[in-house]
Amino acid sequence: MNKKGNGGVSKVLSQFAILIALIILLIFFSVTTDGFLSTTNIFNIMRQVAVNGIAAVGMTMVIVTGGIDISVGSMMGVASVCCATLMVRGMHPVLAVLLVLLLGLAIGTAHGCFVYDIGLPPMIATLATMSILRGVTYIISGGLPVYGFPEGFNVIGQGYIGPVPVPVIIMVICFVIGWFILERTSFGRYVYGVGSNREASRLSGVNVRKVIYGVYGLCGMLAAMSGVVLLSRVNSGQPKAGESYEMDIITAVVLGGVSTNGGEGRIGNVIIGLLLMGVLLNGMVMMNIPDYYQRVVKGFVLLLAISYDKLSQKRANKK
Amino acid sequence: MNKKGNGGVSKVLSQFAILIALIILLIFFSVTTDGFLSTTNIFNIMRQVAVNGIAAVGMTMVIVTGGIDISVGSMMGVASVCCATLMVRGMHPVLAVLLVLLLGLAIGTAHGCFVYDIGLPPMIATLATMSILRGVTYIISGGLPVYGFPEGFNVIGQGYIGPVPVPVIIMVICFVIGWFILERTSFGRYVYGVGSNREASRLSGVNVRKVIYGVYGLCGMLAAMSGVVLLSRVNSGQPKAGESYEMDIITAVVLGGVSTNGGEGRIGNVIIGLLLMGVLLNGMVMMNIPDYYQRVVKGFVLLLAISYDKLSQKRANKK
Amino acid sequence: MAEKLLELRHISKKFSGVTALEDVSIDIEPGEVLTLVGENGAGKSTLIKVITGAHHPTEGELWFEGKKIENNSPAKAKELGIGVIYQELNMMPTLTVAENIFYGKELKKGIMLRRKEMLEKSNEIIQELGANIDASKRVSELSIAEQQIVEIVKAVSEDIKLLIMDEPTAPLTNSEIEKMFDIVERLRKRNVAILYISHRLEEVFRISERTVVLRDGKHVITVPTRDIDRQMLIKYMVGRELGQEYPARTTEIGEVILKADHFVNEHLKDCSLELKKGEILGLAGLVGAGRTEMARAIFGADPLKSGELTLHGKKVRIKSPEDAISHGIGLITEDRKNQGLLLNQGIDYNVSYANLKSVCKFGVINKKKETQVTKKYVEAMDIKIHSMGQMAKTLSGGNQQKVVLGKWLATNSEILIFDEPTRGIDVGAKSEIYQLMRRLIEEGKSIIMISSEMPELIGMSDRILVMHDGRITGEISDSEVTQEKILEFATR
Amino acid sequence: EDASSQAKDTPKETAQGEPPAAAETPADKNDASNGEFKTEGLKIAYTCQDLTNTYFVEVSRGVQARCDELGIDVNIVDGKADVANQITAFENFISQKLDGIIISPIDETALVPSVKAAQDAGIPVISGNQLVEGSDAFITVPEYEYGFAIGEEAGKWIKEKLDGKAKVAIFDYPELESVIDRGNGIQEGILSQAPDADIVARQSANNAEKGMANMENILQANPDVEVLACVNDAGALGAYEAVMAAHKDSDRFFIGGLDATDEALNKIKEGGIYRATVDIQPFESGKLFVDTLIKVMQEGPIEETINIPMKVVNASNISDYK
Ligand SMILES: Nc1ncnc2c1ncn2[C@@H]1O[C@H](COP(=O)(O)OP(=O)(O)OP(=O)(O)O)[C@@H](O)[C@H]1O
Ligand SMILES: Nc1ncnc2c1ncn2[C@@H]1O[C@H](COP(=O)(O)OP(=O)(O)OP(=O)(O)O)[C@@H](O)[C@H]1O
Ligand SMILES: [Mg+2]
Ligand SMILES: [Mg+2]
Repeated sequence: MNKKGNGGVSKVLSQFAILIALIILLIFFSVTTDGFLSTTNIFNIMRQVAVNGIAAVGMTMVIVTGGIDISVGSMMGVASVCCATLMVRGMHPVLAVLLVLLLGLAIGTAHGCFVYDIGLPPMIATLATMSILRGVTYIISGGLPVYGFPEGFNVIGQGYIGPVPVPVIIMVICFVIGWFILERTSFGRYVYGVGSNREASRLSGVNVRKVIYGVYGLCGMLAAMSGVVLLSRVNSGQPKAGESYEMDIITAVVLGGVSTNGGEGRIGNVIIGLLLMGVLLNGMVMMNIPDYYQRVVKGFVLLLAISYDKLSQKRANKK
Repeated sequence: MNKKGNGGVSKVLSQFAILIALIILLIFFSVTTDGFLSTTNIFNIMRQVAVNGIAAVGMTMVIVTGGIDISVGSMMGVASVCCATLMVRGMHPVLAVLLVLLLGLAIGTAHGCFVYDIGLPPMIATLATMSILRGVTYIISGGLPVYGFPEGFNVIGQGYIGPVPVPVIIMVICFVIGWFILERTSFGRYVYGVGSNREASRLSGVNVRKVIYGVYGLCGMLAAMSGVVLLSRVNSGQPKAGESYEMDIITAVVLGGVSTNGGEGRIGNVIIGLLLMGVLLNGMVMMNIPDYYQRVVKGFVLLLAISYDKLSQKRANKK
Repeated sequence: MAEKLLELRHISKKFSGVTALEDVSIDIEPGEVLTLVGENGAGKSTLIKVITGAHHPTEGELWFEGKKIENNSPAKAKELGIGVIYQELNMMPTLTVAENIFYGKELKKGIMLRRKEMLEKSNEIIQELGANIDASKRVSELSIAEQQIVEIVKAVSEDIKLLIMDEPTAPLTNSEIEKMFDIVERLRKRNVAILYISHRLEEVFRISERTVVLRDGKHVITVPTRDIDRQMLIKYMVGRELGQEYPARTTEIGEVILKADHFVNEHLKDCSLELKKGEILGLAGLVGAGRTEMARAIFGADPLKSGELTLHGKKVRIKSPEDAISHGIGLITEDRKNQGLLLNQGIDYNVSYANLKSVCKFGVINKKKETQVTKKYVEAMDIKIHSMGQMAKTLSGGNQQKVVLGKWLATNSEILIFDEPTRGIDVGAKSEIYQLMRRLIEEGKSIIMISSEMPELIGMSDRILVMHDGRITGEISDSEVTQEKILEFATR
Repeated sequence: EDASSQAKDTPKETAQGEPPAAAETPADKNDASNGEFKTEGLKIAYTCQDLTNTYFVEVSRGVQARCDELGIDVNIVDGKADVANQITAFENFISQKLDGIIISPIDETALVPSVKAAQDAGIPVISGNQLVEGSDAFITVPEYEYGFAIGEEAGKWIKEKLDGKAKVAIFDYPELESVIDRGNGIQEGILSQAPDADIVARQSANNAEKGMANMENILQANPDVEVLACVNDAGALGAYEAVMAAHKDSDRFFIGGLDATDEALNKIKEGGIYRATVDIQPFESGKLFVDTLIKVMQEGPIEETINIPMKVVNASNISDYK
């Protein structure tokens, strides 16, 4: 509803605003904080961003169809604890990871069913599974961390290829695949189309069910993947893993210019949104800003970044 | 977009489904659990529901305009700690409460400004203030609970009038006022109109800004009110007060049939949504279901209740 | 007789109790143009949607090229070679024109989209059809008329055997309509059958071989078009004879009550106009001439860069629709779905919406009064509804338009601006609206009427201003007006 | 006095691997209950702070285990770190007419009226971990001392291995009131042994992910940090992974946590940079809670604070743990 027509000019500006915010932050922290602008710290930030980044790819697709998936945080938890438990019980890591990805796909597909076939509001459907999945995570783990994994599993979260951390590579691969799907395949086209006008898509002969199942399935699978990376990163299956991560992920996606109304947004910009959040947190910890103030600063930066974006769009539209 | 056509028949059914779910739960718990269906326990449930209920009135209005307010939980926290601090510093409770309500109104109005004048997506704007307000709450309180209030302040949260707990009375009054505003005043009509079609409302001479400012302002004020009730109930200003309550509140509102697309939903049904959640939690604790399982059950009941609702609507439409 | 391309056998369709179609049987031959006419709510669009699989019939069968269609769906119909332009625009607003045109039938290499090729091809087709739209633009940036053209392009770019067009000309002006008829002619030569729906009866006589009339969901008659005339057709449609189409004026025109001087904004380049009391002032022009913009500027819906408005000899500043309404100005917008109606609210909510103050006391609504007011206008305009609380979106297009009119009549505005008031409305309703406009004039109100239908503009207006490219290029008085003259100014 | 000193001894001795001691106190109670007090069929409840916290998971298990032994029906309710939940729980307990309540309060003052209401309804209430004024008994880990213990351990390390000088990071968790003292204890503990230590970062972390991300960032700002003390093992373990991944582990590095979770004990056993934690025997504490409640039911309120003993676990005594 009420989509405002934004022309080409403002679209360019829109990417620009968040980028400018990012650059300002980068400059600010490099001036105020020693060691901020080192290669290791840059990779550091990217590594910290990777877990959310992987899930953000799936979330972007879901939001482009006009939906939302609140359950990704719980999905990460379930994936983390399941994968940990399977490995501790002696399953080969590769097999365990594959199984967990399948689990994510299955749960995501179930979301697709709720949203498309039953017609539930995505927010509420995934809120329900959020609660269920977190409960299941606690039940499986008994509320205690699961640990003791085979040698080498920690490569996924902690390893390096050359100077580049493995999670960063995984994230980049996910983004490239996500970009390819959204921009270069007909499935991606339908993702935008369904988000833009679902009824028109149906009437154009597009199998809307397949699109909805697809995006939620992918989102579930990517969230599971990001749970696995998280698991390997902390090397212990935490029942709390991923709790409330969904908010950060959604924030990054929306900061990246993806409209929650659906049909709009480019996945490339989501990376900028992610980095903005990552840089902010990293910089504030490096500056040793107390946690309480970090929250305040985070909120204001978020507000400023999107306000600037919107205001510059308005100005562009007036021209 | 893509609003599915629901005729008058299905609307009646829709209220019905949640009501049936509530009745089933009531019967189930009264059979399985001793003391569940006692007057004290019924008031017990209502009292437990009251805090969320008060905020739900404001949330309903916001959602009817097609918006959302994620910050209510933090608003409750800030109101709670501010009111506590003011009283501890010697301010008269009545004055402190009034000041805090004004604060809620002011912050809510700021949300209106973000959403209407700057044009931010409501979810993101209120997410930002959520973070800011929580940070401020911690800063004010130093992370410590604030306590030691004048005699009598605890009446708001703990008192009774006859057999009825005061918070229940406050909630009922809020609902009656909310109902009156939405159903009987021109402002309420505009709330529905703006949620239905913002542009058409503007072109019909509706001052859309006033409506948006109004609903967010009211929502902020009611959240502050519910923070005060929580404070008095707990008798100590908790910096964590209200954390993640927004999800329960939104769930109750949506369970009550209010569409997140805006323009639809009746406030009367929100009470049923609230009671459903309240009864479920109370019953499960009384049945001694472990917390981990409670999450799972809660998710499933939520899923079943709205699915049944949607499926029966579909059936009705097919006729 | 040639083999039938499509046959509908005993189709019925019910919506939660409401019967939209009852036992309708029609057929189409290859290369034939069949028109479908009927009043608003007769079931035309529903019939179309049954054919394309968007709705499933409650009863009945569809046969295509001698085979029964099983499990019909939009995708299936497309496969069979049925192209369709729905009454309501079905565009993906956030996608580009090219993306829309190839939506659901993308050109691919492996799994990769051939994006350049699709863009080039789109531009080619658009140019071939004589339109001037950049295929890389987002659809949300196009005007409604341009979007409609894209719809047509989208439909004909496919390899189709049957093209269904549900009121394709409603948002178009004459020149585009001509272009569209060229397209129809070309398709017919390729032996494509066309099922055509329109409320503009002259079009029916112009292009069709046979005509089907529906009334209240029932099939009335199928006749060769040359065997009937306009009067007969109307009689079949509405079940009675209509009187004088454009009622004559009975009152005098008074002095100037509204004066807009030198309006300038994004789309308007120095426009001035005067409206006299008791007058119907027509605004003519081609698509994009700026008529809607002028109306919106007067109404305060869009900001002005400069310009002055005088009401009753007094300068006023109107900054918002709210101001305009309080000064007694009303605007019936051209886009009823997006700008006029609260689709998921009841009839009563819609009718009282712009004028709640009159049924309120201290901001509290007097429900009884509201119901009375609504009833008054529902009856006055003969809006077909089941109940006051029925949601506006379940009404047929024509009845929706009447609800919007009702809303503005309820405001009792002195000056009413009608932007395409008869778009998508059947002949019966049209004549009712004309009578209504006359009645308003007789009550001393003044009207600015924007229309792309020349005959009605000429028939109703006392004076016509012609716009082109954001300027007023000419004024024609009632006595000397002709279509040619308007067109001359409109292209100047 | 007796009860408290007994309670003090019990877990400690178990920690040192002498099983009989663990059974000592309960055995006393059992005798009593066999004589005149029947525990079977009793209905009690335990409401803890947060069941997503390993410590309370263990305490709850201890409570559950002891109740199972004694045939008591126990309702364990998660406070989810929000005191309103505990107040709600009390309302429900009272309408259920339970026989006794154990509470590990999220906030002391907030629960005073609830405890009073329960007592007015004839239900005894005892406090674990933090005291609610007016409870019938109080069993606690003194938070400040708890933090001080690991701080002191870290300080000793600095004094002995790092010549009294080091850059130090502290992870606290000021979001939870009770843990604020613990964080302060850590800091004072370090400074008490190593007054020249330079505390370069104090950040909030109570879980592995947060601990890891924080440590990564701190190592960027201060690559020469060598000591970390954290309010719990979960956060410290996350930091451990970060340090290992950054290859900063050395003979000089010290990480210390609190709670003695299995995972932490394993790390200490491995002999790496995870050097110490402090054991407060959550599982045994849970049992102690139940036993104390039963004692209160029989004999009335216990005035004296019962301290849960704590013991620093490091390389020197890790072999005592299985
Ligand atoms: N989804 C729906 N639910 C309920 N009733 C419907 C629905 N769609 C159409 N109708 C009803 O079916 C009848 C036929 O509507 P339809 O849109 O086919 O009319 P039409 O002939 O196309 O009219 P118009 O000329 O105004 O476009 C109307 O009474 C309408 O109210
Ligand atoms: N949504 C839109 N976005 C951008 N430009 C638009 C939009 N709608 C219209 N325009 C442009 O505004 C100008 C004036 O359009 P306007 O709608 O006022 O013309 P009109 O004479 O009323 O024509 P119509 O017959 O389409 O109503 C045109 O150049 C048109 O292309
Ligand atoms: Mg139609
Ligand atoms: Mg126009």
